[in-house]
Amino acid sequence: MAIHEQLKKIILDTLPGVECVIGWGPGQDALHGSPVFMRKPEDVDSFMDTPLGAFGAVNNLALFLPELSGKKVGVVVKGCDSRSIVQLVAEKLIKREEVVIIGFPCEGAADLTKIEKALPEGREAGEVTGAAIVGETLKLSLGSEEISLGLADIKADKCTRCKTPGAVISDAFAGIAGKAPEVRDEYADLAALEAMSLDERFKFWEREMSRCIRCYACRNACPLCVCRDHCVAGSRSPHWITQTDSTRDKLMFQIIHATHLAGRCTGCGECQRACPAGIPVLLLKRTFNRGVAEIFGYDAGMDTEATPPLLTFQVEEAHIKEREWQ
Amino acid sequence: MADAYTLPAYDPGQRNPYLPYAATILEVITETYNIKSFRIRLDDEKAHREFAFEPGQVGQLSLFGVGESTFVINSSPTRKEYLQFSAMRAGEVTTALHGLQAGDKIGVRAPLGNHFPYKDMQGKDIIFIGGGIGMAPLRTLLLFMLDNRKDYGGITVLYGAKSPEDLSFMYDFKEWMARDDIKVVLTIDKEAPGWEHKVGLIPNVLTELDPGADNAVAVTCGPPIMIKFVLQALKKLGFNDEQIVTTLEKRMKCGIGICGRCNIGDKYVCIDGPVFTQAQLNKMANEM
Amino acid sequence: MSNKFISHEKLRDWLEDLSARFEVWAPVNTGQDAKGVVVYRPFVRDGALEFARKPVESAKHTVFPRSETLVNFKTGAKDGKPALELHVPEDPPARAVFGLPSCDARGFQIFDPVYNGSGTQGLARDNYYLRRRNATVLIVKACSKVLNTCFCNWVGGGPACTEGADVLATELPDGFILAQVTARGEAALGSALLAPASDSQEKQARKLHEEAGAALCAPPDLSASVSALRGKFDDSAFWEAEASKCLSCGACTYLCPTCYCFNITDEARGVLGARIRSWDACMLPLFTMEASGHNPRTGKIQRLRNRIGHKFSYYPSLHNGRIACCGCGRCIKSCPSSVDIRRIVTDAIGITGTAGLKEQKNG
Amino acid sequence: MPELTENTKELRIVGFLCNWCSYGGADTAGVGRFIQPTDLRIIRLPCSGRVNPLFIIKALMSGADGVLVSGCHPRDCHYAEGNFYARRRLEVFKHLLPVLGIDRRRFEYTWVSASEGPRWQKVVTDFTAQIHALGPAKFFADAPELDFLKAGEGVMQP
Repeated sequence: MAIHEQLKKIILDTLPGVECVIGWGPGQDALHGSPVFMRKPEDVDSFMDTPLGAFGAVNNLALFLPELSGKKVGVVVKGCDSRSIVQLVAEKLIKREEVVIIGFPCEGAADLTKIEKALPEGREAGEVTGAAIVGETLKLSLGSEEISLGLADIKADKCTRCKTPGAVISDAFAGIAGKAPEVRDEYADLAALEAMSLDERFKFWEREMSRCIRCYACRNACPLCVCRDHCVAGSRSPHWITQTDSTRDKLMFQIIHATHLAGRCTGCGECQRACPAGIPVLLLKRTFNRGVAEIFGYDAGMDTEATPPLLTFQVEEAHIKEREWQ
Repeated sequence: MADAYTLPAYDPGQRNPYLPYAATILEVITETYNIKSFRIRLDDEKAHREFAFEPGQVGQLSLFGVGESTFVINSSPTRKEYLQFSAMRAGEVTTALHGLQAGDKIGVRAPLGNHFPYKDMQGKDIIFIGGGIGMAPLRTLLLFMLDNRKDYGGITVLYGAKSPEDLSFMYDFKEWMARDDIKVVLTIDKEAPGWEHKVGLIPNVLTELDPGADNAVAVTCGPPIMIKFVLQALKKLGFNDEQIVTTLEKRMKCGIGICGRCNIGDKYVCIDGPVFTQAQLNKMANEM
Repeated sequence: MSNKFISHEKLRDWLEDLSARFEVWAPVNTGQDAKGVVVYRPFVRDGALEFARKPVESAKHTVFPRSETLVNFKTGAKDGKPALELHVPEDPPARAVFGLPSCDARGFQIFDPVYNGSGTQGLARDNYYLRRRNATVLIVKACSKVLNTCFCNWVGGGPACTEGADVLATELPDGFILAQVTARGEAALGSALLAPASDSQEKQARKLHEEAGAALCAPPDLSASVSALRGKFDDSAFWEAEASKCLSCGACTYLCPTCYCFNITDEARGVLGARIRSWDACMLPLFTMEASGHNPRTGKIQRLRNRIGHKFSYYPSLHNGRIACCGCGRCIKSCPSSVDIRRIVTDAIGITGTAGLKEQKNG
Repeated sequence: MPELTENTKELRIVGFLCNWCSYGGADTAGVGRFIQPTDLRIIRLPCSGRVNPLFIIKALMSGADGVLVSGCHPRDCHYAEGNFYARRRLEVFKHLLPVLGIDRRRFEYTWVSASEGPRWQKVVTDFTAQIHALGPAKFFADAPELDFLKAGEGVMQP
């Protein structure tokens, strides 16, 4: 039985005991999936009923768990999504017993930006009228035109460094979890930025942030941004940022976001995916992820019992060497 | 090539609705521990003399550097030496407002919104039911009616608050209680030493008062929970929804029906309100 | 008056020529590669102009800036007494926007009556908007293709619709044919660099318009949206189903050509300060939050209901039935959760099997 | 006083000092009349654990040329463990600056006790020299609407 059929069966079995099961259904076009809240058995029909199937299971559905806390819900997760749940549980932001986690062996998810970039010059993803996955290629129709793209080329970057193709924790699992691959995150994206001079990096952020429309999709798509309606970005006291359209305030918000996620971010990349202006905001979070990994050897979202490193300390820090002034 | 669509013209001579009048605070009255009243006068004498408003209209007070907040003009259009606003300390602007004193500068954008249908009320008995800071909008209408006393029938004022310390406008009430052409009833929620008036929740006192719905209009303003029970009491007393007038509060910014936050369905509290009859509210979307 | 033509080679010369009289804005690729994000930017000669892909944002901010000063103020004291000075910023420069799609231009027509004081019977008009609106020439570029999120024809528009345009530009293989639509458009077309358009160019343009129009699926009848959404107002199950996946961010409103809500906030340093008007979004929780802590739209369900209700029910009920949506599809295209406004409205009206949506769902 | 001459233009350095140790240390240095550069503006906080890393970046983005945080030595925190948390946060936060295009050396944190007047003098002098060597910092553009706020006292400008 195909994975998505197995998942459907598990979802149907789960439904009676939960408020709803959150999964992926059809989005606005052939390339888009969309979160679907399955409450009745007939709702399950649309689960993964999209041309991209599991490859189009892009949204991190752990996002919706904190707002549903107090209710028992099921959620279908990719490996990376399960890390968000682990982190939420570790920080006691959701209760483990309130979530039924349904995993499956993920082979990667699509990156719509990469798909658009792979199309011929001047063409955009919104022109796609049809799609189908055939073996290792994605076949797209743009009106009468047919285009084939290799799946490996349009997978999200995070998939190329994925350590958790199965779920870190799950209550039910469709199929058999693959063995965790031996991958090391080399932070190639950060290295590319760091190949620039300080001045160039400064200009890079000025240019990128100038496109920000201050919609806060980055924040609202982040499963670990749990302040939600009480975000400091909307506060006038403390007055961290103004309401103006300035690069400074826009970047300041990104720094607030990244700083609040330091030692907590699992690198799911939803912030960057959600950004309508295509700003590489994940880079800032990855900066902290790399730093935290270097100093504390910590990777968020791998252990529900772990304490995030910035919520604890050691009297003698093994990897912090302070500057000598004498 | 016909210009079928006419672009709205820009007239630089038209008054800028976002530019506040500069004004000076003449007097600050401490009403309660968290309510103060501010009497202000526009700095431009001509503008002040020509300033016209109707009872129930609101204004945006500006604290430059902090922001604007909406308050009803609670003085009467018939008494023009100053404009009075009362504010309960709650948010950023009201907290800053409470720090001001006589002589300080303030901005005011007014008048905004609709007003009490005082013409339709002529010849009728009027019952005012106010709770806490909710007395402020009633005050303007009451002062107006007292200055046009012959146009109205019997006037009853029922005002209540949690405790004697929470009652505002006591300088007015002293005066009003001395008059024999209006009936004034004060009430507090719980017994307090030295209190010589009613004790009991406003809806209960109202029921006991039984003002008579015949040819009468009830004007009420107060906290939502009070309004809810006052409406029930009025219904039992025979008031229909056209006979009940209230005034709403919403977060407002522009005050001129543009910025989009004070709508209830297709009605904007800043221009279609803040004064509504209960009959009008019944027809509006359930999003108070 | 005959239509004009400007070749691709001379386009930048002409825009530079225009720059002497206008601050010219145009869609620019601001990203790192050929598929970078396209947004509107002030024209610079060596900028990466792009007309092939639709700008991610609408052109709203060219007339209605994301933030602008309403009043500058100076507080403090003078002669031992508190003092206050107020100052209104000067008129902004005239602008010409080149290359915006028709939907973006039509969006301003949704602003117009509101900012012209329709709510106050003209007593309070928004000078800031009106002066910019009157000083801006919109040179619309007819769409040569439609995206799967485009639905301008549902709400009275079309790929080459001239409503809201001062000039209609159509891109031909070798350049743009420019047709004057309004008297205001004339100011943009008075340049010696422009050649008269030939009959065959005119013919080509008309053909492109027809082809793009034909690419859109047949529009459903939305005339029942006002009453349908009013009827659905208290149907919490309906709104919960539509809003569950919403993230409650402001992407839809900020990308929208017709969302016109704003905030007013003060910024001050010492005695100097500015009162700033900035875009605000009804999808954000603080939009309606009152100082008391009461919020009439506490959850994303009420907020989404207001957004849809405003566009397809409240606004048309106040403005002769005109729907406050221009069908640009950006709210759908850029929604991180794929909330589809078309689907919500058709669901509310009870239209099933809408051609466009069905086709797209099946890919 | 290495590299500092009387003619060097003063730069803007913000110091966040804990109330119990470093502020006392700075005071000790002052009472002892130790010569120090004058670029540092001190903001006193109850504890280095109160230092939100955002204070640092807010200062740097708004025109500061350098930021120095100083608290009690580890194990000496008046609140027992505030500086232990601070150490972790500040150490992690350091990583962000170069990614933004801000020189890492514009921010340092250290520990100075109330009795360490000479150490305070050394820290301030070294850090100020370090910032002078880097020169004035670039900072991100503020909103044009707020330009006039920089115009200085008493000038109303559009």
